[in-house]
Amino acid sequence: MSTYSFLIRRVLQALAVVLLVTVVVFCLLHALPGGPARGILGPQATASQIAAFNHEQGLDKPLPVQYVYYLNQLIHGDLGMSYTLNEPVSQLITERLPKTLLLTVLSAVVGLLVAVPLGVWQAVRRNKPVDYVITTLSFIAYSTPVYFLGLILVLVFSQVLPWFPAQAPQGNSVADVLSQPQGLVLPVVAGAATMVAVFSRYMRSATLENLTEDYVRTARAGGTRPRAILTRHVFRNSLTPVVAMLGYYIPVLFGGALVVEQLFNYPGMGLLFWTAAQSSDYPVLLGCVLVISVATVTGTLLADVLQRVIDPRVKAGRS
Amino acid sequence: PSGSKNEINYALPANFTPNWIVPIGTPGHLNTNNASISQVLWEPLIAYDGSSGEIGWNKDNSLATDAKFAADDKSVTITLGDRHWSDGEPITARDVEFWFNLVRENKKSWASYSPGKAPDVWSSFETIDDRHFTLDFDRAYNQQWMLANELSMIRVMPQHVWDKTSDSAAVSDLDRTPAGAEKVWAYLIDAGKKISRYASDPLWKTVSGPYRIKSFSTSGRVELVENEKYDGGGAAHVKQINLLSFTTVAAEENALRAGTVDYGYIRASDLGIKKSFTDLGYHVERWSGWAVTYMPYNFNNPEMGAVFRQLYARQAIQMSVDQKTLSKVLFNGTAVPTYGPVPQGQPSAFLSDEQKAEPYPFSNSAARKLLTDHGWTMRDGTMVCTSPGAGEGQCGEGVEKGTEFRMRVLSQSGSTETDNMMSALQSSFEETGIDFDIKTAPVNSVLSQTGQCEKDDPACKWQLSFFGSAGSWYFPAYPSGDALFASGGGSNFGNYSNPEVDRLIDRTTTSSSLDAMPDYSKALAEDLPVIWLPEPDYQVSVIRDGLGGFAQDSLANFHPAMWAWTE
Amino acid sequence: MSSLTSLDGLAAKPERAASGTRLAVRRFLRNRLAVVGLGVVVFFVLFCFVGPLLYTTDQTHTLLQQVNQSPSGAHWLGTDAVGHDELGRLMYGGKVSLIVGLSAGVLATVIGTLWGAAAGYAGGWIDAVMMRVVDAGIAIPALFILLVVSAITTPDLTGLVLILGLISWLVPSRLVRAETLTLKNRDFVLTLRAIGGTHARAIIRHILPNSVSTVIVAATFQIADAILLVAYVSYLGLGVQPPATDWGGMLSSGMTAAYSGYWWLIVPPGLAIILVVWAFNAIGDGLRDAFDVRGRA
Amino acid sequence: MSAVRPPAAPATGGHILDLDDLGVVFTTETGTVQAVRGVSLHVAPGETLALVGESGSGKSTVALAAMGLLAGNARATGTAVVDGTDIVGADEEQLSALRGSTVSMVFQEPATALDPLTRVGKQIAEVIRNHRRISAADAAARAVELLRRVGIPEPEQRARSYPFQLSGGQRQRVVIAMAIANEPALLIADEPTTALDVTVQAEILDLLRRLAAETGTGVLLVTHNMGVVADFADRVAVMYQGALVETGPVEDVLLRPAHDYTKRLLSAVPRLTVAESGGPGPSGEPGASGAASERRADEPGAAPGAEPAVELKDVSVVFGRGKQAVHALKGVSFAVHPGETLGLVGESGSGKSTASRVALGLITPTAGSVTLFGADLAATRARARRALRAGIGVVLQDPVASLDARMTVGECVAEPLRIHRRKLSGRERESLVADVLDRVRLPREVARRAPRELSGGQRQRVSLARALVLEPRLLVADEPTSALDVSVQQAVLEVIGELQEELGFACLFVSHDLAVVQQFARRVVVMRAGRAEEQGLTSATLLHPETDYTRRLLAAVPVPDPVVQRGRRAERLATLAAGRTEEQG
Ligand SMILES: Nc1ncnc2c1ncn2[C@@H]1O[C@H](COP(=O)(O)OP(=O)(O)OP(=O)(O)O)[C@@H](O)[C@H]1O
Ligand SMILES: Nc1ncnc2c1ncn2[C@@H]1O[C@H](COP(=O)(O)OP(=O)(O)OP(=O)(O)O)[C@@H](O)[C@H]1O
Ligand SMILES: [Mg+2]
Ligand SMILES: [Mg+2]
Repeated sequence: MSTYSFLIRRVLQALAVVLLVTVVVFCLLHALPGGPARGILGPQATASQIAAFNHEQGLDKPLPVQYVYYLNQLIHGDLGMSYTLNEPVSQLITERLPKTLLLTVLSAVVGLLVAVPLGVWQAVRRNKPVDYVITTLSFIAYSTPVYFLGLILVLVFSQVLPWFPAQAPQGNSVADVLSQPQGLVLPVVAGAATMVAVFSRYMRSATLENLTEDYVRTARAGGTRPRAILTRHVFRNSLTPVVAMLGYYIPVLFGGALVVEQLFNYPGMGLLFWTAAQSSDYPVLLGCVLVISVATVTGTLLADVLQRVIDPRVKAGRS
Repeated sequence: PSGSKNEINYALPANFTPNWIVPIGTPGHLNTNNASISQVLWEPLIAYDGSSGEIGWNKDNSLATDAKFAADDKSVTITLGDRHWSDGEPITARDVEFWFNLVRENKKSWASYSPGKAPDVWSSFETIDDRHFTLDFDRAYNQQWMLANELSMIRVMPQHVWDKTSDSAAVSDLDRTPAGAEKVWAYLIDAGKKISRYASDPLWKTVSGPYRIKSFSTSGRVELVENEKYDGGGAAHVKQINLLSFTTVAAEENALRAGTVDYGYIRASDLGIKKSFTDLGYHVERWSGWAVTYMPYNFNNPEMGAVFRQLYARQAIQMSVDQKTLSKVLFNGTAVPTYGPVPQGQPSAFLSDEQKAEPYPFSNSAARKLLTDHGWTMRDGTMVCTSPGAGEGQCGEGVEKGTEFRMRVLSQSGSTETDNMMSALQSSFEETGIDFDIKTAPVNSVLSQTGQCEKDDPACKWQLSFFGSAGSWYFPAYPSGDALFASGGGSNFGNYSNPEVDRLIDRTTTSSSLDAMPDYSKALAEDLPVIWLPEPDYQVSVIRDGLGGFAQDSLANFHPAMWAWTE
Repeated sequence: MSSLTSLDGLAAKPERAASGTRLAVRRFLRNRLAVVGLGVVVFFVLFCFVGPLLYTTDQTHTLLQQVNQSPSGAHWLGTDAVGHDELGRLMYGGKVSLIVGLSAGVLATVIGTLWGAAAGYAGGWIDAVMMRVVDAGIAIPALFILLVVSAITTPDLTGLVLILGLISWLVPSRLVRAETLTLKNRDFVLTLRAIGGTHARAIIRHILPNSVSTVIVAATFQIADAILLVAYVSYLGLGVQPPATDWGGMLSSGMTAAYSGYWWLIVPPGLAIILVVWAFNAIGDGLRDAFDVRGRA
Repeated sequence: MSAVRPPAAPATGGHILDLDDLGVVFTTETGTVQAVRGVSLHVAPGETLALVGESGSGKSTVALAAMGLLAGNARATGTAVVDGTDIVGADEEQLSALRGSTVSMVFQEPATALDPLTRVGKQIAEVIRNHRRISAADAAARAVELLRRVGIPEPEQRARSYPFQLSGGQRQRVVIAMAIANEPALLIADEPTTALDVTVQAEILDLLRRLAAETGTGVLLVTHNMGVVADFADRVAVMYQGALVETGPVEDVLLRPAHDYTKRLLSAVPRLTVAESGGPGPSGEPGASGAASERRADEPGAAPGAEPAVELKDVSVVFGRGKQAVHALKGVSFAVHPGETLGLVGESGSGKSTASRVALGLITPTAGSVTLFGADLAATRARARRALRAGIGVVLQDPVASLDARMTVGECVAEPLRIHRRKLSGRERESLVADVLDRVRLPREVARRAPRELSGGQRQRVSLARALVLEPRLLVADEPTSALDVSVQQAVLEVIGELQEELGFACLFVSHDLAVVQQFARRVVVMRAGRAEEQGLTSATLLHPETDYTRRLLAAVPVPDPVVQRGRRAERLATLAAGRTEEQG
């Protein structure tokens, strides 16, 4: 399959998935009892205000009509207005998404930079004390809830040892945030911890699998030194499954971002989503879900493309 | 820390983002923090608040200097002070009329509207001269109620800048026609939705308050700077106020510890480690609210409604609530036992002695006895109605034989204090023989599911509801309970209905008698329309030493102009 | 010719006959970390299910007279914010965490594995449709689904397990499908088909056992996730309702007392979660190695 | 052990490889396996030593021990000295310096021997740069040169290919190019040509020979093909049950074997009977091949009137579509009748395996029809098709891939019983499995081992056992003996023959070994580039081929007689040269 038609097909499938997501999410939202009006307007709102709200937001129309209307809006790039923040959802998201992206991308990059070599190292030292120690540490990292980890980080590295601020940089733009890199240290560490735990495991097992492959023996027979075998051959071969996993990890990263954002006072997408969820702010909720799902679908798509780059066999359709 | 004596960093409540400044608002934009910011920019006509420590008319921050009620309590004449907008124009009765016209024509979309209240209570607005006007009422009203709850809602807006329908349009007297008023309203509301333009839009540059906007970000940070043209009595002491928003209390506490906040708050449970904050140069102060906290009964619930309608049953339930211990232990002493509809955190003339005296003191055994005296028998730890009927010593009308005393609460999630209180209540109810199931959900979800309903509605499944982690109901200055407990009241979720109480409530707003409020307080403390619970403090403030000059307003407003560095 | 019959086996001196399972057990027992993990799990199972018989406490009534007490002879691990004995609570909450974690983890793994294997094996449009469903599922944030569910219903323990299981089977299904795609064209599967084996047999006897390491690793992560998720969902009101509790819930409520120095409210549940999750992962690792016939050279 | 020194061998001490009392023990779950015992042998520069012996006798183990590449569960004793360094005690650093430059190796299975993600040119260049300080560009140029040397067409382009883009033969040549990249003093080749068809095999052997001659490389060649030994080796060492039983110059060992086992081994070698090259077929009517062979197929003995067990009619198979489409089969027709064996021969990639898979219904043909036991496969429903298939035994080409690594050998063999004889008790099943293992000459103990723990030939016999356990009506065997030494091969073929007598099943026998086919199959189909080039009775077609293609195939088959083979080789090279000049002229 040529790269071109592959891309077209994948993008079409991705669109289908996003459409499916909107349908499911829309139906789920409207299955909620009570509707958002009372929640948004508070206990003091009167019945007529609630009716007016429902009318204004079109919530009194039949569900399919609402969906078609929503879809039509969506096609025109309009995500609606937030019930509570009286701003267009698209604007809210464009303001906050870059910050969250920065955080998640940094966490992911840092996480991978640590996880990948760690996994390889463990595979090489399989069943030696280092392997056991790192395995144990990564399990601990994995099993520590992010909020717990964040609290410990703040306690230790901000209160006891005043090395890093307990707050993420407070600027609004990415540039602002980047201008205070020391503030990013703790949030990024908290966000990267599970990433390290999970991906070092994947990398370890992929490397172990590859170490038993015949081509390793061939390379050894050619006098390639163990280190070079690892870096030149085993590493790349082990990376393919890890890359494939990366796409599916995006929602998890977003989930982590939510907690990290709360903990380190860094209002981003995760927090927006959480607040919207807490306050039944349907348009924001839908917008966030849409963005996250598009990000996930794009992530998997990118992972697929990346796999084709790394592994020429995938492109040729035999793996 | 702000470092400079010219600035103060104030922490807004966790997870709140300011999103409205316009003195008129549509539903959904109602929030005391928004209101506080708005009032610092555009002073109210009559600021009726607790900024001095007691609830009353704060004349320093009001545009009116006097309000004279007619002898028949059917009109009031108000005098404006000699004040000017920041652009130098005088503030006149025309500016008040502007607000009046807009609200009257658009009352349906006005957030604070409820039928029979403002602006319905005012039949006409008569300008006497630039600084005097008269408002006529549709009938006689209690002066204090009128002043504290209704007139205090009037805001004075710069008609000479705002009376238009687009940014570029010329200003005219559009508000004087209904159609014009609607258009101006729409224009202002629309402009109000553009948060990112708050700092730049020329509309918002003409202010009357001690501060003006320097910056306003959608992620929550607001910077206010002194309005140099301010000519009122409540001028700013500090040049710049920074309002900071926080994602969680924990994040805010971190900022406190890091010293980046001058005026913040901590969780009640952290009161035990007060010292760690005082060591950092803060003092800790409780900020109690003008509010009550309760769990409404759903009197129309098909399973338990009939039981709830029995006063003795409600009494048994109330007797099983140990408010004193709950307040002391679970809230670390930052909650006030409250036994009726009038807030008990502050002394007030509204509170009846009966309410104050705890009409149904905590006693599991008394509660149990009350139930067994009314035809209930304990079976496997749960009370069961064994003697149905409406007569003496029987369960009461509508309660069927074999009914088990089992109730279910839909309680708001996410608060440790609430979770603990529910656990404690469950334990205590069980002691009495009452089963108490707890189901939790986010507060919005709780509110959505706590609707007024008829017996057969599918939405009538809720029995008890709790949405009061931060207080269930914040009152305006005059704590009348019409929306809450009057038959058909907008927020009378459980359809409580008692003709006698209805009469008392009506009296609180219309009669000038000083007994009206205490009578109402006594009646509801005894009739138990809801389960009364301890009222938690609005917040436990942590204030930098040297910052003072103010009292914490129990109406939950903040007043930056009063803040001052004292040393 | 008969002299040729058993030529090449002479060099081999088998110790004793051993079945595949017995071998796997032996291999598992050789993995020290996994054995320790198994020990930890057994300990916690005993702790939570037998412990309450030996160390009896009242976990249904709050005792506001004795809240936040530090460890003492009467309360070995002190008391919590409503006066429950913390050690007893640890046992009580552990039951929920263990039951939910294990069942939800297993449920998710089973659903995911079957779905993924079926999709990968069927191929073509069936695969495409099944996988788009998974993609959509992955793309909808779990938080959202949990929120909606929490608003609609308050599940009991079984319901909770079902919900957690149903939102977390997606990634395992992806992994298993990828594995299936390569396995289904392997010669041993083709041979089976050529001699008339059923599809079910191909999946159950060949494809699944050969994906066992993927499945096991996924399963252990699922169990860990489920234990952590219970705590997370109690934020949404989806978790177990008082007086019941779970370790995650204990940890998150204890966390509010982090600065108050009530370490006994944080350390025990935190440690319990970490130990159990660690143990399940170690067991998973051991199992993977035990069943992995290939990677031993 | 005193080996007879070949006249060409230099004096003691000048050996490039010296094994002394080498022993190797494998530790497995089921106990230890003493795979190699007290093996002593040596290889002199420029000399080729062939290591032969029965499958599982430890040949590969010896080869790997000499490289220091034994599996992790192996323990070696004794010494293995390569160019003065004892491999047994050496550390990885020393070994790395040695491997690829002083000693290098060609592995048995080319499919997996190369890194799938690295271009082949780069992999060759890497070996060069491991040992020489030259620039990347120079190394790349040299890699292209090596590819040209091993006879890969368009080497500049091929160097940029990934392994999966090359055919098996090409991949094997890449491995050889890597092995000779630094002109090693010692080349160890473990069955370097098993996977290849005879023509490619001949070319590769020519290549290795030239290398030995030009650079004085000593070669240790592991093989089970006596023809290759005769063609190539100076001396021969024979292994049996982990020990050396005989060593000597190739003429002595092959023509005058001393040890019993060697004698048995040689007697088992299938010999290709060849008519005078270029002679006309017996029918004497070249060009009427199709009609002629079919007539012969209908002669007595072919169960006249019986319907064929499997029949392919005008079958075409296209893989992929568009530009990448591969026409693997083009209008192929043949039938296999009960009781007869049809041989399918042809060069690598000619479509043999594809044809057999079509016959099994594993590949749906793009055009044409397949009839299995009289039923059209395309028309039968799933359940009926499964029932039909109960009568089929299958041996697929790759013995590694066709066994599920997660099952024990016993479970693998028992699987068909579990599918089609569900009522059997565990004990009955076990005894059936034990019987069939006996039949393919495997010890019963292997039933408890994992496939990984067997030698290549042992695995292949496990596949065969699985195919036979159900007593099939049709046996489709794709290269069932390619990894077997001749003695076992003979035994196995006899078993199949006996069973066929007994059960009367039809057999589709795919092989690139013409001698085996000649001996074993009654009729033969010669495949070339997806077409059935010619078909007919084996006796006729292989003795008197009608096409040049078949003749060329036959000429490339080495015979296990060093003297005769030398003559054949000269002849073949001459005709090749002649052919080339003719083409050019
Ligand atoms: N990794 C291993 N673990 C255990 N036993 C092994 C291992 N590798 C080989 N063996 C055993 O060692 C013996 C020798 O194996 P080896 O591969 O050297 O045979 P071979 O002579 O090369 O056979 P073939 O001609 O079939 O390739 C066999 O019995 C085999 O079962
Ligand atoms: N799945 C496939 N996809 C694409 N091409 C294929 C596939 N299988 C086989 N081919 C191609 O079809 C042709 C015939 O292959 P086949 O395996 O039948 O050859 P063969 O005669 O068995 O060769 P060998 O002796 O090497 O086993 C080859 O060119 C091969 O590359
Ligand atoms: Mg071998
Ligand atoms: Mg083939």
